[in-house]
Amino acid sequence: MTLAIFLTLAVISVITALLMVFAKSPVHSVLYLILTFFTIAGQYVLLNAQFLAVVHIIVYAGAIMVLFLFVLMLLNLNKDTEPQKSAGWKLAGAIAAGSLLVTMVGAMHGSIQIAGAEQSNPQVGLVENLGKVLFTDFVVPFEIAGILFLAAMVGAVLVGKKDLKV
Amino acid sequence: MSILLLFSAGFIVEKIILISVLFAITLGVAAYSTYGERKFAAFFQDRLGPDRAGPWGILQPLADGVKMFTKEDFRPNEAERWLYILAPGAFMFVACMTSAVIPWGTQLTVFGTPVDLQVADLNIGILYILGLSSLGVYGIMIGGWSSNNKFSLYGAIRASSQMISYELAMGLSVIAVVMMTGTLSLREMAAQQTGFNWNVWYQPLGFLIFFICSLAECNRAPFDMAECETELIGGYHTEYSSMKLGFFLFAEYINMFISSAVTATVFFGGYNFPGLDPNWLGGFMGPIVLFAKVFFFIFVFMWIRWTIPRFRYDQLMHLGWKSLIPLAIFNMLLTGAGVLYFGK
Amino acid sequence: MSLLLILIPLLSSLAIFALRGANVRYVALAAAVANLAVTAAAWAGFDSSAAVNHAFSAPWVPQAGISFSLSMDGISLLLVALTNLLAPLIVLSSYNRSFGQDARYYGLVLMMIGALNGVFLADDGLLFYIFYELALIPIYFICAIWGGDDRIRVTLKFFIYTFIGSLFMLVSLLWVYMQTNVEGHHSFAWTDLVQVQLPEHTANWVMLGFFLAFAVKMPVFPFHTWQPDTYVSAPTGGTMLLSGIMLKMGIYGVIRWMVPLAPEAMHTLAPTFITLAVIGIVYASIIAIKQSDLKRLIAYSSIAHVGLIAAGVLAWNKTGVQGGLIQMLNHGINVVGLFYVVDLLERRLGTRSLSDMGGIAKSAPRFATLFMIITLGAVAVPLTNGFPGEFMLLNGVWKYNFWAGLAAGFTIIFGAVYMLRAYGLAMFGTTNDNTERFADVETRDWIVLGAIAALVILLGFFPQIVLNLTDASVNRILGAVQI
Amino acid sequence: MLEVIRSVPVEYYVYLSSVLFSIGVFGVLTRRNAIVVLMCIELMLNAVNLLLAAFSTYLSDAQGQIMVFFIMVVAAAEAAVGLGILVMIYRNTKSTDISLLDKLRN
Amino acid sequence: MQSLTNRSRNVVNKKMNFWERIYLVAILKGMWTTLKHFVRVMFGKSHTVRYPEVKRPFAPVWRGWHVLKRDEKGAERCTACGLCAVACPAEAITMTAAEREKGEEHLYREEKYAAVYEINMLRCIFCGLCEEACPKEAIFLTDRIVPSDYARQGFVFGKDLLVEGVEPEKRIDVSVRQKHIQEKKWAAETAH
Amino acid sequence: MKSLLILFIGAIVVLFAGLGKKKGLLQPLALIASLLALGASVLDLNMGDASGLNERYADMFAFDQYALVFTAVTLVAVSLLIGLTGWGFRTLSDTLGDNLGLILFSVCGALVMFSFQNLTMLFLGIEILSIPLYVLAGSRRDDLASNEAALKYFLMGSFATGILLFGMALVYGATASFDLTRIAAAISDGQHSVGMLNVGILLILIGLSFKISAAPFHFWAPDVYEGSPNLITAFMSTVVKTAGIAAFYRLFAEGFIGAQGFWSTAVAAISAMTMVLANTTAIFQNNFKRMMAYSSISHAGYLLLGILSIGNAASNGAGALLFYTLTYSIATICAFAAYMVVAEQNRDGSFAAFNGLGKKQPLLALMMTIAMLSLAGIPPTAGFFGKYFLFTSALDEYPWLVVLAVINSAISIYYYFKVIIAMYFSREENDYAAPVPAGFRWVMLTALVLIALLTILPGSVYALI
Repeated sequence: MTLAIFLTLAVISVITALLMVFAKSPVHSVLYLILTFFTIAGQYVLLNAQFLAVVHIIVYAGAIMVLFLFVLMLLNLNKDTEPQKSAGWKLAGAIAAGSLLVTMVGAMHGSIQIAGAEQSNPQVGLVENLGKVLFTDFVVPFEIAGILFLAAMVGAVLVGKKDLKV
Repeated sequence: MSILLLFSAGFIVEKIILISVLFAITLGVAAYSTYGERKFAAFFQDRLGPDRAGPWGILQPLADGVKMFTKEDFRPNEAERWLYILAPGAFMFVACMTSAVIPWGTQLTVFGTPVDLQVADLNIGILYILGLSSLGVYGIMIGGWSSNNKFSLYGAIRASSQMISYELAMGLSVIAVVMMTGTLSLREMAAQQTGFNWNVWYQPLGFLIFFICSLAECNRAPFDMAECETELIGGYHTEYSSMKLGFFLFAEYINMFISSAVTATVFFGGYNFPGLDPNWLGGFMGPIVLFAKVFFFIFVFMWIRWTIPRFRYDQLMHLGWKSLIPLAIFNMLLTGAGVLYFGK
Repeated sequence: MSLLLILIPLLSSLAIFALRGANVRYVALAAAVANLAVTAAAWAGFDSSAAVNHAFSAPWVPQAGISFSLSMDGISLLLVALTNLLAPLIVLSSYNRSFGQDARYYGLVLMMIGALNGVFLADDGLLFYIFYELALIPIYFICAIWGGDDRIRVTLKFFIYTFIGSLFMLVSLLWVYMQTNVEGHHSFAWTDLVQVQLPEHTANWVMLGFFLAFAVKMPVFPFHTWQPDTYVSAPTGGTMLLSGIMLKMGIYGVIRWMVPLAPEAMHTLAPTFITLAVIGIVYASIIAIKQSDLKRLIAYSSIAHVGLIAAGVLAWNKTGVQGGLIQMLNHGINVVGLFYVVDLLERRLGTRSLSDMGGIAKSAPRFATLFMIITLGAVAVPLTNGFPGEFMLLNGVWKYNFWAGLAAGFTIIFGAVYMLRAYGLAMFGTTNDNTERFADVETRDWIVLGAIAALVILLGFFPQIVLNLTDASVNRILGAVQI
Repeated sequence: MLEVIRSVPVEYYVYLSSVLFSIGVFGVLTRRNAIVVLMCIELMLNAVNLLLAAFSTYLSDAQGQIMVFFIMVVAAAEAAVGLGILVMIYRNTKSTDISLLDKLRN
Repeated sequence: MQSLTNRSRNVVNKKMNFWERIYLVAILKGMWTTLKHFVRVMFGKSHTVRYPEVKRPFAPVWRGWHVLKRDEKGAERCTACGLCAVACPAEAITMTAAEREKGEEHLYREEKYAAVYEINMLRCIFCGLCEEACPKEAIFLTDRIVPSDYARQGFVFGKDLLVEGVEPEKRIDVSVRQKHIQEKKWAAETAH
Repeated sequence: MKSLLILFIGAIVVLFAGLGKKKGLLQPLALIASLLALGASVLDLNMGDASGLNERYADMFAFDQYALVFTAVTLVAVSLLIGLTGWGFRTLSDTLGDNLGLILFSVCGALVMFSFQNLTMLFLGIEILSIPLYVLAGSRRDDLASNEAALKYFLMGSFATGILLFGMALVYGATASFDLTRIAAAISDGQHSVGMLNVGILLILIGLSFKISAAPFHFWAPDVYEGSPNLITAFMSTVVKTAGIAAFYRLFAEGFIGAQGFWSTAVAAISAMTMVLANTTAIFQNNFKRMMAYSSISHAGYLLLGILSIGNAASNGAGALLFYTLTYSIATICAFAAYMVVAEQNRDGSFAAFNGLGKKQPLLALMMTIAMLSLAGIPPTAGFFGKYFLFTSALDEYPWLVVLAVINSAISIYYYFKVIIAMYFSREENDYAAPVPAGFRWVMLTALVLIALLTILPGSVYALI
């Protein structure tokens, strides 16, 4: 059962990811990517990481991709103005990515094992558990992420500002 | 708990029935909200409102529905075909999904078996709602964009930026409640507010922010920028007609219903009311109380709509970013201090 | 004392850069003379029996075993003396020319002198390397700013040749350094480096690295291609520095660093090196004969002479090394004199071409005499300073290998041929318009040329002054290195 | 409970992530529209997230999921800045084709 | 300047204090206002009239659809003098005069009559000047509403729509307003 | 940690001062923040845990000696750069506060990268460093080249982040932790999936190579460096590189030391490729900034030699990196400072812009000369010691690589000397000499003094670690 759900989701996510890459219109790409994100959220649920799944939806589907759509729509970029890269270039890209995949999988194949597989704490993905870890062990990175956000915010505002002078 | 473990036949049947009932109720409430809206609008304006279809016009929603179905289904030539069709469906779907985690009551005893009046007790229920409400943007954006009409696009962009902006303040105000109650599950939240021990007494500011944000999230007046007729004709659904338009309108009322339910559950004790045990009447007392609250909030939504003039767009954004979000953060700090001090 | 020799020129060069006045040339001269005085004092206080004199040592990067240590033995003193003897002459000889911004020129010259002193005094491998490279920068600027035609290309070629060469030296030096072990640390001290026993294979590479650096500097055939061009295009002061002192850095490096650090490779590589040196002698001499440009001729003669010195030193026997040392001093003196003469001729006649000269001896007899003396010194006529050096060198090479000695002997013959030919063409024969009006030497020329001529004769009569000075040191260094 | 989850071998998650990651890389290499490139990068980050979540569950260790949150944080910040840059460029060129910007090369 | 009504307010640009700036009080006041209306309607005090079935009485001064009156015998009073057309500020009235033939005395009171009399209801501003200008008391404005139409042509009302019927039951009563006007006049005169 | 806090607070103060239109205060404020942070880190040097604030924070940070010295080095560079902002940012008057604030934020990221003990921190540090820089690279908003630089930098940076993260995820899967010590322990235990670990390390290596622009992942650097505003280019080629390489070293020395047999070959190959590619390409550049970009890439190649010294107890690779980054930073800043003035005189970015500078502005030319000599590593400039320390640190294990590095430094002379040749030996093209702003004078003077000090006492810095 679980395996079947996993495989279904996996197949859908790979297909939609490919469609995302190959879609001519950027808006379609965005929508395919959102579908991919939903399947990934499904995988999180399968992994009993519900909190993660919901946050994933909120952040990626709910915020980031909306931003993408926004920009696409504001700039009205859907016209197929994107000049396609040459076939050779595409082939090169495919070979590069393919060889990356083959190398990675080949190098890992057969040696994938998880060190702590004997421990079993199915509650690990629940929000209480995550909260404890986040606010004890990982509180420093949590604070540091604040700097990151502040910087990104200032940066985004700075970039987005229209020039006041002239 | 993982969803996977729960697959048992009885469980599934129970849930399917519950979902169907809930779905029916949702649609019914939404339908009659349209009626209510028109009726209340009339009352606020010293009018009577629709009163021809049936006694007091009670069949008006049916008539509207029939009209929607029978009108010409028009699709602009330059529209993106599939997205144009997809958008209202997506909007509607997201709106309907949200009701899954709201605890409508404690338990109902039907034929001797207790039935939870909640489709899924996710322990992150409130996040689920926030997540889904953030997805509502897509229907609007896709619809507005795929119509290939600049007014639709403006409407869509306005609506979605408004929703995104207010979602932040909304989330922050909810977090304050979460800090206080110590749970993300709506069920637990409702269970905690027995009697008159409602969260709103502890979180008046949080409630205010939440409520304003839910107005904005539902694209309701005074934040109905998206369909600001004087500027944008009909907003993102300018080009829609027939039942596709109906879906959009309908989904907005569903959203209003759900956000009323969430407001009632999070801040106003859910199915609790002092003196009224939710288990009375075989468990029906809970839903009755909750629905009473929900209807009250729906009324308030309409009341506000017919009282307060529409904001200008920049005012809306200023309110969201410069007032509500700082206020929500302040509220969070306040709550944190309170939790620390009282050790609740 | 050692530190002073470096600091005086370096600091005064900084002062000159800062002063920027028109009269910096006097400051420069004063600094050079002061340095000469310090050298004299050092010589006076020199104790040839001691291993090192006037040692100065301060830790620099103790963690990496680098120290700022200077010391002086006979060989160092000889070269320091050469440097500081020539320094005032070079400064003085530059008075004849305006450099636009004098401060820069004299500052660079003094900087160069400081660096050269550092090279000869350094007792630490890395310090040696640093001074070795530091010497390159001022001479690069001197040549590239005030040089003749095509100076940028020529000087860049010169710079890159020498720099790449010295980088190889650095690698070799590092290699040896990595083998040292003094209380858990590596060390750059000469005494520590010398003690390293390298396997023969490695030693070959190490020596090759050193050799590349020094061969470019000397220069030895076939690494000499930069040299004639650079000499010709450089201003006289620069040429003097290059030929008079900088060449000696290479030979000094061979004696002090290359052979002691990788003696194991001498068996394998020395024959090759000596062969190259000898080929260079013959090759350069033959070309020199054909030259009509006086400066270029001297440049080629310099290659020939240095080839001989290199061959002698590489033979690594006492006669050879001693001969090399004395010849370094003498060649420095002679070649500076010759270049001064060339400069004087060029200044007066506007040309360096031998075909445009002739009959100067008639109009300027005193000049002709001084030129004669210096030429004879360069030709190594007995009783001039060139003779003992060349003799000992030939002797050394001869001891090492008969045929090499024979081939090297050509230097003297060829040298006599081209030098005398040049002298004859310039000084005798028929006068032309230019040379008829050739005025005789002025006071400043008198001082410079006179001093050089005096040295030529003095050292020709008393080579023992030098030989005594270096004798103990050469013994020590030969003893320390077992081949 | 855990047995149910673990009926999917962890290798599958690794392979799935690798495939998604490679698709993202492919997109970055071949597409010219900057927005699509940015989306491909987001896909890569999501492959990472999936991998981390899978490891986290199989290791019974919450760190992996915490890391996912940080990645999300960064993805959001990057998206904001990146899209800001795109809008800025669009103001100047009216295009987001990255190869249009290759004027510097010459 | 003395204000005409007691509802006017002077604009005060004073800086709002904190409570005013958060608007909550003002909003609640507004809500209270609307709620009052709501409650009033809930308890039956709606102003709505179920129109076709129930009609709201007009004000006595209401001026609507013109009528061309007949005299007691049923003859048209209009003599096509054209004073109404001259008086009309909107120039909505046109007419064509004709001479009365023998045997038409019961139709037209004077020898001259309007063969064509048209009022363009789209131009008419219902000012009532025609009424005042008429020397024959032939034209009056009544309390009837001009019906709507789909075409512009339909708003040019000819005699078929203007002249009242002959039968007594088809006569149009204009007495209400006339009486009101008369009373006003008397009141004004007595005041003097 | 103190430095981090000071910088963060300083950044916020500067932001608010910028909002308050206190333009005159901005540069001094930023400078004060940077100098205070520098002071704090220097005071804590050699104190170990004595100051209390400097040890580990929940196993996330370790402000140990290593972190502190690199902090100090970076802050020296940052202070110098801020000294240049007065004139360098003069066209950005309305966003000056934001830009300075972003620079300080970015430095916060660098500090995190020096001190991380956990891959999470490394990742966050990299992002805090990079995100402000994406913006700063495009801070000349109406200039297309600047825009392009921002976009390219952003895309490549995020791409690299993705690769890096995939690597981190695999390492996590193999070792069950993000903590460096626990990763190291897991690797030495041998109880891990070798395949996953190796792929992970390789991907991290690639990601970091992107960040420090090592070949073959350097292709973005020239465009970005050329397009960015001069000051930001200087920042990128100094602070970013320092942070990248320091983090690189810490990660591989403390986390992946057990797998050295696997990655050292890869690092060596990358190093060799970087040096050769960058130097040979740099020769053909006619534009100064492009040349500096390639030179910066080549320096990344040299710096990787320091990584290769990991595990060799006899060599002090960290000290070598420290010294090298310091001298390299100072020289680069000097070069850019001089170039900024020159670019003002002569809009042409090619070497011809320097023609006749030696006559026109001797001091500027002298600074440039010293900077170029130092970059080329010509003795006795401080740059020589940097190269020397680095090369010796790797000589034991990789003699062939050191020889290659030496050959490459020889090649590099060619292009560094192009500048010197233009300055001293070419005729000036216009006689307009822009006055050197006061801030530049001070910065150059300070840099000169620092170079001199480093030349005289290289050991003082080298031995700090």
